[in-house]
Amino acid sequence: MPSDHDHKREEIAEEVAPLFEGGPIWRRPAAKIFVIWAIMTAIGVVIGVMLPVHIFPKMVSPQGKDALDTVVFFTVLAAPVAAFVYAIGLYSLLAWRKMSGKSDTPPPDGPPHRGSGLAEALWVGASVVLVIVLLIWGMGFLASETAPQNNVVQVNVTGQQWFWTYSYPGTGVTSNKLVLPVNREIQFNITSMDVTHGFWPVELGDQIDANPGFITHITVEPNQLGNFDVRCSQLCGLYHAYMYSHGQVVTSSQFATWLQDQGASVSSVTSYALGKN
Amino acid sequence: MKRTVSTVLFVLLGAVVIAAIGVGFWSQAYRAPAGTQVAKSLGTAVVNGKTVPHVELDFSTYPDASGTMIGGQPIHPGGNPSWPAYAPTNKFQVPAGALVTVKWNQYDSGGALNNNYFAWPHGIYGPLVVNGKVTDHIDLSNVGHTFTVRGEPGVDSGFFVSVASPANGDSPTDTSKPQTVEFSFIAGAKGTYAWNCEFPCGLSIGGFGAVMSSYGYMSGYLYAV
Amino acid sequence: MSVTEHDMHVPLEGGSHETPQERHRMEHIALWLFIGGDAFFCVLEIFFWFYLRSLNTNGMWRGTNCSKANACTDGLGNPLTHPIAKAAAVNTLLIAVIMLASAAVIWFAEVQAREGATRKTTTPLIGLALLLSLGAIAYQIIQFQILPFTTIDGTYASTFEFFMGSNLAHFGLVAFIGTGLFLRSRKGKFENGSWYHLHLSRLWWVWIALSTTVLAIVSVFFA
Amino acid sequence: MTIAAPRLEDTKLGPKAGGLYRHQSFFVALPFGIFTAFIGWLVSHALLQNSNWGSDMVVTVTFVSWVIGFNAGIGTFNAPFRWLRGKDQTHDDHLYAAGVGQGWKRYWKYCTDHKVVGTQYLVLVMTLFFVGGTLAMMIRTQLITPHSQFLSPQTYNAIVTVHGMVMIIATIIMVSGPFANFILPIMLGAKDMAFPRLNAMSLWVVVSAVPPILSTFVLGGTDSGWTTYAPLSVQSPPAQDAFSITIITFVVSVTVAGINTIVTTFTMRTKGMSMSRLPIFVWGSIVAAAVGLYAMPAFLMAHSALITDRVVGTSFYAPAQGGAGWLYENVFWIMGHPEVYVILLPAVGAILEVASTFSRKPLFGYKVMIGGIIGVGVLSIMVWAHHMFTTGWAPSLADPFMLTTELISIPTGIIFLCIIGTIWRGSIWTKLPMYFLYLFLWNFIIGGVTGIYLSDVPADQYFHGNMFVTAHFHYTLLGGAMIGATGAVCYWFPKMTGRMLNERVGKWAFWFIAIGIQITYYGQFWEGFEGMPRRVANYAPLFETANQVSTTGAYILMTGWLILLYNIIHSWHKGEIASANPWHAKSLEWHTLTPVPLENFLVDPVVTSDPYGYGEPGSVPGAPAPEPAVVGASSNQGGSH
Repeated sequence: MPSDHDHKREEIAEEVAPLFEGGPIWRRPAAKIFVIWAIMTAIGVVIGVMLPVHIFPKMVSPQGKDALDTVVFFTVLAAPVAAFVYAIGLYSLLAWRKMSGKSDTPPPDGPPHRGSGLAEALWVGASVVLVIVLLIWGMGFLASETAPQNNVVQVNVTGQQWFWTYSYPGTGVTSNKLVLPVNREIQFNITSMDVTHGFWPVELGDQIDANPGFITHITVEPNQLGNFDVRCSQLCGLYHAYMYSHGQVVTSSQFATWLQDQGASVSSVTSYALGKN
Repeated sequence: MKRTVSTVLFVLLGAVVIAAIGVGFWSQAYRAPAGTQVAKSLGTAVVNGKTVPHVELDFSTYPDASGTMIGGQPIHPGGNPSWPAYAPTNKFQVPAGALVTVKWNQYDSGGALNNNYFAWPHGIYGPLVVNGKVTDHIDLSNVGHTFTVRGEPGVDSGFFVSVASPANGDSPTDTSKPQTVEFSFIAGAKGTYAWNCEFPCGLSIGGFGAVMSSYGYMSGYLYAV
Repeated sequence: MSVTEHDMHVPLEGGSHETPQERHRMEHIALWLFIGGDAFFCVLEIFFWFYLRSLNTNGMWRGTNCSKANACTDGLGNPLTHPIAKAAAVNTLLIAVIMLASAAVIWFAEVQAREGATRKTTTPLIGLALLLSLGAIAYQIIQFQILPFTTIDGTYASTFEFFMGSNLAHFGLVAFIGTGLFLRSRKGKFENGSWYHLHLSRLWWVWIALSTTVLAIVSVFFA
Repeated sequence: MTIAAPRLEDTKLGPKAGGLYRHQSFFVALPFGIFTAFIGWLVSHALLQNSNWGSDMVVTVTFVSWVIGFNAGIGTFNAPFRWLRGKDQTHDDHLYAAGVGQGWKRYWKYCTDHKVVGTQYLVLVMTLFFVGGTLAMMIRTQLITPHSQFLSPQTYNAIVTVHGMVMIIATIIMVSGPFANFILPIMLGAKDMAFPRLNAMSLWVVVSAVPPILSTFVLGGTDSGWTTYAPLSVQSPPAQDAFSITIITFVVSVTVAGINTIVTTFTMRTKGMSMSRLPIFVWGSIVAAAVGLYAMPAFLMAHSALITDRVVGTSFYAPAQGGAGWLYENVFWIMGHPEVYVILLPAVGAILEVASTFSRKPLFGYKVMIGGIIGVGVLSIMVWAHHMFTTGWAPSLADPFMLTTELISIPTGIIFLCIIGTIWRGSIWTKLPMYFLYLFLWNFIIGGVTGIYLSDVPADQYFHGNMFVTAHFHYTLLGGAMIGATGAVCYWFPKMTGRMLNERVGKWAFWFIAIGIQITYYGQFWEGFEGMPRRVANYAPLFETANQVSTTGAYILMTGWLILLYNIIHSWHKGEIASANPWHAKSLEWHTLTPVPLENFLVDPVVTSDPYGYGEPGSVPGAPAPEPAVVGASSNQGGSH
């Protein structure tokens, strides 16, 4: 029994060759597979570019935009890879299906290819390259998010079983509605009073768990006016489904007047707005 | 052909079995407290320029609600008849946008809130009257229960009502004279609003175990129709 | 991997398909896999200890808000000396010593059996090892009663008692095996070269003694 | 050489053969288990009810008594106590335990024949999937409209939790149970598993683990999902104790089964079956068993600490007394991610066997595939914290775990290379198993790609705890692993039952399942993009259409599975009689009789090449080696390479 490695050269040739013989270029198997692959890739890219934009809610912060861009980019990146596998699968059903499912005796044996070092090397190499691209993209966005600049507005978020309360330190205001000034760096300091909840301001595109006994932080800078919903993203018991609250990104002046309406003194609002406390 | 018939029959049989299990679960889930308290009409009222129906809801909270709820206790499997509960039922129905006046008789004992935010009334229209006196908030360390309803995103996310009630004496058996709480609020748009009590009178972590996390005792729905 | 060179239907000892050598090779691999799994369980117990200790949530590692930085106070300011359970420390180390001793005795019994000792020598040795392990179980149960703290006194107390509970469970398995070895040795099952089950049991026994010692050291010297 | 010796199965046994086993069966164990549980309840209720954590103690003691009672009744403890008393099995005892002379009753007994245990596992898996699937239908029916009041939030949470856990238990054992028990020993040329009694124990311990989780509905219902994150699970009603008992019992079974599979593969291969001639399914099973051995102690630790928190007041997960929820999350996911590869790898091994047999071509890149499987196994240990990107536990660890998570897509990618390499220029024989291979290909690509979205931390900050995650893991677990397992059922059904599945009904089931999966989980991707959280009983009207699409797909999927169930039940006793090698495959299990004799081979097979000899000279359709040679009295040298 000749061992696998002796006849590697001819095996590849024999394996790949028939793909390029057999009449004019467009009729050869490799061309047909390429066409199927191209069509599927196009469909994948179109889906990636068109679909998420319409289904995602209207994001009001760069992080939200990052999440959307990541989905679009990864779909477009994945389309050719998936299409490659699907094209070969589809082609194998179209061209290499020798016997319909009815017969009880199998078709004659296929060629005894046990593997080809080239294909394996190319495949793993491509996978490594793709992983590196994914990694750079992910780490890049992550790095851009985590560096808070100065005059950061602090908001303390308290989760408890089935209710979110937001307090604005220094102004004495505690509210069930999360009102945020636009174009300001906001740092949320989040904790919980009983079990683990998930503080998830959906349209801000960021979330973190509210853990009892600990304070966790996320920093978001909303850059568009608009409403957003806060939902609980960690199962927290009976009324987890109803643990939502409402948020709004407003202009700095509207933010100051809102704080005063909630009973904050003017001086505390001005020092708070400058990010002192 | 025979094969297709028996396949279809089997699938239907399977579907019937699954549906039967579904009915089993459904019967367990909402059997009690049965019924919905439809708010009593008190005519109409003028609220910031618009005439809206004026209705009244009255409910009470008992330390041991085994004998006081329509259709018996919320005998949700694992529930305990002697747990405190809102009576007569935990589901209320009010006309959308109506002015709702609530009369609440609070018999149960209580203690300190874990979040003082709930001591203050929120989202009410007009004064909060406790035992006949207008008060701006309930003593933080002596709260009985809270009635906290939250608006639903996409339906009426601005709607929010939260009112606490003072605890009633230290011994829960003193059911002679309740703490009375009276307030009004403007019902939100047509929809289903979930309410629950935010005073931790249960066991275990955060005091929200047992009665607090069993449906029907300290949690329910407010339907605006 | 040796081949079954016996005839298909000649029954073997215990009616299994394989020769004793193959049987014991299988049991040997299985035991090491099981000890590996149990070792990872022990590692996770130690992870619990050090993670909770470093976290010290609400200052409740040693209980009632005392941590390395501040002295232990009971919330009203008066100092609360929360001894690292001196008595508990001594008991824990003593239990570990007892188990190490029983492991040594069983190992000695195995050595004797390998050198062809008859049941007259192996049985009393195994009996002694069994007695020591039963003593360790009794001692552990007594320690549950005389512990100066209870499980709700913070995570140090909880993890300490979890170690004790885990030890108790493992000692139970050791005592079961010890009883079996004792009864089989009395029937001369380990004579003329068939000491293999004694060897496997000794491996498990030594592992349990080791894990008890490691947990004892962690719970006493790293409070 | 004509086989004159009488069949082992027909040997006449003495009247007292089997000892205690004679009086034990499922119909003795069930009442005995219930009786022991009642005694446990009686005693614990009397002594412990009014101590603090009383009700939890009572539930724990009751269900521990059930597990011990049932296992004592079925015969799990017979052998250990027989060993303790110094007695040994006679040959008759051994044959009785192997089910000789009991006919169909051996399927209800503690039978040590790996083929009986494999069939018992198959029936158990199908029952668990029916239970899990029914609960899935409850969930999807509740989610038809935003304010549906079909289930109360408490019942809904209980159903979500039990659906999750029953499906996880079923998927872990769906391939490693029936096929690693029935098929794997025959593939190796062995007579039985290394530890026949442990094999029966692993089956019956899982059976004893199921009632506690099903009783959670009457104990107040669990409300913290199958992941039972603490501290919420510490606060849950007493049902959580029964849930943890199920897990601790299930851990014992998986550990024992894993050890059994690994030892069988290393020590019981026939002459000539070297490690490089093992079918790829065997590699998938042993790597999955090894990863399971790593994962299960973590599951045991997480739930033992949870039970002591709930029953004796330790505070591992209670922040007020020094505990932390992160501790549970870490130990749970140290088990969690390896576990999903314990589910995936055996199914991948089975699908690769199907690929080779139905493309009539050798498996493409056998060695690289083994590297891929081992790579997945090793890397699965280093990825767990990608479940915790948004818990705030260790934000600085986001990058390293993003790296390991994306690295694991490389060995996982090799699965696709080997499948498309195998079907490349093969002569595709589209029988039922091959249909499921293509569906596996379609689904697992989508599962893999959506996994990449979740591995990217900025995207995960939007998607964590969102229905997108639900759709992703259903595509990998259901679309990938379970479709692979269904392919395995259709592939080995003739060998296990001696009957052929009906191809036409099978294809109807296939198309319902294929279309049902796509509609159900595209609906959930859509919900995920819109921002709907996971595990919610009601939702905002914004998500209504996506949920209705998903529920329609779920009903189609249910129909598909019911058609397949009908096909299996009907074909099992009325299907066309199957030949010993209906697929003309080349691995050893197809070279013994159907029904498989008690010790699998009448003559010890000698293997001279791996089971992928399609298209090579000397390859006779249906035989790996030219002829299974009779074993001469040869020296004791190991299997030649």
